Amino acid sequence: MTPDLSVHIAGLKLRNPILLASGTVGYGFEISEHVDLNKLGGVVAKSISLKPRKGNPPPRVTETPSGMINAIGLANVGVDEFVEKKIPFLKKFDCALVANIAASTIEEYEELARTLDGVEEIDAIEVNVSCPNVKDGGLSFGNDADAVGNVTRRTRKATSKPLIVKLSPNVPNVAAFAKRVKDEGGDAVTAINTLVGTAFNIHTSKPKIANVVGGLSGPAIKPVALAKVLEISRSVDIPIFGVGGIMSWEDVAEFMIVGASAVQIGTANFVNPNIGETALEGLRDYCVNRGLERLSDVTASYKI
Amino acid sequence: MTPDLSVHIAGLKLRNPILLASGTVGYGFEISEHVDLNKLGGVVAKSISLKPRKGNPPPRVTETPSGMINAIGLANVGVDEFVEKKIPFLKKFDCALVANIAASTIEEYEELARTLDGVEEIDAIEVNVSCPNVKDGGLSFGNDADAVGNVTRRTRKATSKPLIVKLSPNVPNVAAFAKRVKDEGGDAVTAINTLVGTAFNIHTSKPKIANVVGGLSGPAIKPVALAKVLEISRSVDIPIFGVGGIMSWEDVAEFMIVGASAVQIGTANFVNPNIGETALEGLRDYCVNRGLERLSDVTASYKI
Amino acid sequence: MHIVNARVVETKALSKNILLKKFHSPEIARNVAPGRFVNVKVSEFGDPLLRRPFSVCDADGDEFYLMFDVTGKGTRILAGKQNDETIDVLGPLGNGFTLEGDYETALLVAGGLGAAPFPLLVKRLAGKRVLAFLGGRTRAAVPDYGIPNAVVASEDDSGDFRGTVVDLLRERANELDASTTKIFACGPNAMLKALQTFCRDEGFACEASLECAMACGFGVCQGCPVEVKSTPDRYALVCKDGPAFDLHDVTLP
Amino acid sequence: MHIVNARVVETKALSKNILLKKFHSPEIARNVAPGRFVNVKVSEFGDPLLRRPFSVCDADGDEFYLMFDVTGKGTRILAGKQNDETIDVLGPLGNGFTLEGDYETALLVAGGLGAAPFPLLVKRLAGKRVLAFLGGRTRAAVPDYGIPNAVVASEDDSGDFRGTVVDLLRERANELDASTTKIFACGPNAMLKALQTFCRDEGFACEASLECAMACGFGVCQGCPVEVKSTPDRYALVCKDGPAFDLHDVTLP
Ligand SMILES: Cc1cc2nc3c(=O)[nH]c(=O)nc-3n(C[C@H](O)[C@H](O)[C@H](O)COP(=O)(O)OP(=O)(O)OC[C@H]3O[C@@H](n4cnc5c(N)ncnc54)[C@H](O)[C@@H]3O)c2cc1C
Ligand SMILES: Cc1cc2nc3c(=O)[nH]c(=O)nc-3n(C[C@H](O)[C@H](O)[C@H](O)COP(=O)(O)OP(=O)(O)OC[C@H]3O[C@@H](n4cnc5c(N)ncnc54)[C@H](O)[C@@H]3O)c2cc1C
Ligand SMILES: Cc1cc2nc3c(=O)[nH]c(=O)nc-3n(C[C@H](O)[C@H](O)[C@H](O)COP(=O)(O)O)c2cc1C
Ligand SMILES: Cc1cc2nc3c(=O)[nH]c(=O)nc-3n(C[C@H](O)[C@H](O)[C@H](O)COP(=O)(O)O)c2cc1C
Ligand code: FES
Ligand code: FES
Repeated sequence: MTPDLSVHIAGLKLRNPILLASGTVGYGFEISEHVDLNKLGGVVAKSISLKPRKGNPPPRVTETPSGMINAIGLANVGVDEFVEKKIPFLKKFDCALVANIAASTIEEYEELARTLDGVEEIDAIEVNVSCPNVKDGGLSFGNDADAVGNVTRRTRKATSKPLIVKLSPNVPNVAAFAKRVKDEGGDAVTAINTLVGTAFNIHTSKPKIANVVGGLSGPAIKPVALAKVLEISRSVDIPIFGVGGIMSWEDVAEFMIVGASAVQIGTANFVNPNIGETALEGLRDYCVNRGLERLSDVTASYKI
Repeated sequence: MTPDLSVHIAGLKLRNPILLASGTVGYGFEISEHVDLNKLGGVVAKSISLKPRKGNPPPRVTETPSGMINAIGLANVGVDEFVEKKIPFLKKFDCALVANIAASTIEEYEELARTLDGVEEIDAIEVNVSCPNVKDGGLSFGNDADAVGNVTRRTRKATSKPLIVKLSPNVPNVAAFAKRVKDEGGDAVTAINTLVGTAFNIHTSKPKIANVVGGLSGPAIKPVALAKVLEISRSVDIPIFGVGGIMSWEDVAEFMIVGASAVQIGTANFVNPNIGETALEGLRDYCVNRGLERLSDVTASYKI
Repeated sequence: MHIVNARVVETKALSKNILLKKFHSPEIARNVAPGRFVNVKVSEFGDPLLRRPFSVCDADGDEFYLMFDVTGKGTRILAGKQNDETIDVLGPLGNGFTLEGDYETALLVAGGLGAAPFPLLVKRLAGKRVLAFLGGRTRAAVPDYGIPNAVVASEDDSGDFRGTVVDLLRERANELDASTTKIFACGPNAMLKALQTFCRDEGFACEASLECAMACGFGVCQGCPVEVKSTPDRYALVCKDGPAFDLHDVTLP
Repeated sequence: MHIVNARVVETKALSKNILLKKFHSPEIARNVAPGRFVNVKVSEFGDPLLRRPFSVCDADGDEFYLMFDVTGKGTRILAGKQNDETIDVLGPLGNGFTLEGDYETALLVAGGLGAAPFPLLVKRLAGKRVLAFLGGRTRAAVPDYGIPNAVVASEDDSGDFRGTVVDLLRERANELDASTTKIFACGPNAMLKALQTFCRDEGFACEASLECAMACGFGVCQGCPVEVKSTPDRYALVCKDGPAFDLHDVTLP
């Protein structure tokens, strides 16, 4: 018997729990050469702002032990070009299309949500309150529970699409943030965005990232991401997209065990552009070996 | 010309900026087989509590990508045995001896500081407000700026020895904590303790650490530690012991560049028990190659 | 205790997944005792980070042997080390088996790779009568290198006995004299637990080498506790106080 | 663009620290063009994590070559790959040099390992007159594999000229006709900046292959921006829009 890999999360029915994370697959074009998006649960597009953003100057990325730091600075084409030029390509694929929005004021978040609410091809909206690389917003929102509550309430009113809030890990009490999201009508949370990190060149004494600090991602942060997902799962009744350092199907299973209903793969796409697809095979075998009819039964199956 | 590696920090004059971090070299005995403690700046002893603590049940450690999680649970011999049995061995070495104290109430911290204040061989006291593995204290203190302020004030009154407060990285605003330490009379801060993390066995669905969550250390966390040290260095005028993922002399230099006056080496001792000593050679060459007479000039030499 | 660059001298496949590797290092080979172990730095990079502990399987002049099966990233890297490559080894570590004592028969009991420390033990037990009962899934998973006349218990029909090694022990218990026999054991905790019950019921002395997750391997991290009945208020450390313990004294997790 | 397991066929040391490695992969060898690159997965573990970008140096039937110097952990691992081992390679990537055009002379200018993409370029420039000026610290640091009659500028006396490669260019400028010459360049940014000034002053057309930190190498991470004068409101991506760019159009960091 082939196990059922499908999952329900935030009102979405996904073919399987694997999505590709925002900012790591652009608008789907280049990655679709390597991975059959029709086989995946979904794609989260790069964060979109109201106006196009040029992003930070180079260098924007640097490698660290089992991780990388990025400070792209939310370079993106802006919501208009996104809707006009990027959606038409993405809509060809039969997987969930999640738009991700970023802004520096609550009004902008609201306007973005309202604009995208009218775009049929978009299946859900993920609100990025937690990007550490934008000086005029992002992080300050993400680390303030009231601000996250407000953003959730206002975007909730602006769209009837499933609403997902992507949380910052740089706080000691992520569950309190998830609680606010739930209370304000959010349908799910994504945990986690990147950790604040930096690296310096010891010969020049200069930062390896022009923005000085950036976001740490990759397998290095997996233990932190798992702890945050577990913390939310144990105390708040809200579906979770688990993200952070997933490199293999085993990592997907680990995130589901600690409470994720679905997962997002980020940095791994750079290393193994077809990871989203190849991980599915492992998950199928995993179900068979554990005698599971439905992969979704793994969610929050932790034995503590 | 041989460069001067000595540093002044928190009223201590150290032969060089390399200390071994609390909890990673026990009470100095076993590690002294591998590294000549007389060559180092200092040793920070395992966290000591008023009463002996048995610590957490096994498993207590697990490996993660470029890191490890531990939940030792502050297993220690208690302050009395520490003073009677451990100090006599440690005092033989001609390097700074830093005692590290942990407790679950402010009164206990105070009593520990007072007791150790009377022990001549101890050169400084490091207050661990940030161990994530003790349920009845530790973390709650470490993530609450008022509590950290109170602990600093009260221990400050209890000892005239140099007072160092070891900060939790699991907060979005570590500089605010460093500021409180300074305002309450602390002589230096140590940044960082471990990040909260977890790992699960996907076949048994059980945590790989009996305590469920533990502290993530090792090279994986270096970018986070560097960012925290830099954050403190840029906004608070207090000396910093930099810790987190140091594996080589290059890492020592990187921590100094972002603002550390001295560093502590933790997890690396498990992998290269003589790292503390071998790193010194690299630092000496580094000074020569950069034309530096004093290694201490590297501290906060970042060019941003 | 030394940190050495041990040179790979030879690699032999004992079965599909089990390797025996010979290393040159006088410091380790000459100082080791049965049941002691080494901690091997498998990678020069951050991942995998920690050293990997292995019992010293055998020693001969300036050379020592490790026997291991390839189960994860560390053992995969170790398996790939070619002759003349060197590898950073810390050891010998821990307290091995206590060979002294007035027992007449040494009964070696292992599950799977638990047999790894036995070849050296057999050599050093000269003068005693040595019996060995080894257990595993199937005969090929039970290395009997260096262990003469081993009786193999397996879950299938490939062994000399079908069942666990402790089942085998129970079956042969009447042939053994508990008062003059000492059991030396090594294997998974499940096996050791069954063995503990057996030894208690039948009155056998038993020393067992324990395995558990370790970070340092030499007593500084406190990562390897084991509950010991004789010191209930503190844990013993597997790496420093063991890995060999009186099986009657430990509470296995 | 393909993800292939390329098999190592041969390794040659061009100098103490510079290696030329030949790989078997029809997908890459047959689809590559001068200036395009591959992104190599050097490790199966988390550290080092990212792929390493290398220009395809040469191609021949089903085989392609990489030329690199051992500077860090990735190149160290790559250097250690033995014949018949395979390695995961993504490519060919990016936009290479534009060979078409009515220039008569192709002038190749490189600093150090910047010469890596030139052997294939030389082959594909058949019909043009090809000159090559290569610069480096010392002659041994300047690989001239596959580049006939290269003139070498070095900081010491080992080369044909003492000074930088752009100094050399300036000295020979009067022998060159800017209106019929196209410069193809590759090297460190400092060299490219000097070259930019030279080309602007002397009116040379120039296409340069840029290097910068990359995470993905195929356009999804936005990690490799370069300021381009013709599109001031957005950065170009070195990996996707380049690595070859009109040198007059880019603002080097
Ligand atoms: C004292 C001692 C002696 C040992 N002697 C032998 C021996 O002679 N032959 C042999 O094949 N194995 C032996 N083991 C087990 C051996 O250490 C593990 O098989 C090995 O660490 C697996 O590493 P890996 O990277 O291949 O596996 P991974 O699963 O990738 O390892 C991940 C982490 O888990 C730890 N780990 C994994 N399995 C075990 C285990 N069974 N016990 C303890 N830690 C583990 C690793 O050390 C590492 O930190 C011994 C263990 C101990 C503690
Ligand atoms: C398009 C392109 C083509 C290249 N072609 C060649 C070539 O043909 N031959 C050659 O020797 N080198 C080439 N390089 C540089 C080569 O990528 C680096 O030398 C290599 O990545 C160093 O890796 P490492 O692990 O040995 O060094 P480390 O210093 O350990 O690398 C650490 C990180 O920095 C990055 N990095 C280090 N040096 C460079 C660099 N010079 N440029 C970009 N990123 C760097 C690495 O990719 C890695 O992410 C090219 C770079 C690019 C972008
Ligand atoms: C290069 C890069 C760019 C990113 N851009 C975004 C972004 O635009 N919006 C967002 O919400 N997250 C962004 N992220 C965060 C990822 O979506 C993900 O949350 C994080 O990288 C952790 O997952 P990983 O370890 O699998 O990469 C970015 C991450 C990387 C590495
Ligand atoms: C096994 C282990 C035990 C530790 N115990 C303590 C402790 O008792 N008190 C303390 O303040 N920090 C303790 N730490 C934290 C370290 O001192 C250090 O802050 C942390 O590990 C980060 O540094 P590293 O990455 O170099 O290990 C411990 C760390 C480890 C790995
Ligand atoms: S493994 Fe570190 S104390 Fe035993
Ligand atoms: S390296 Fe990722 S877009 Fe260029």
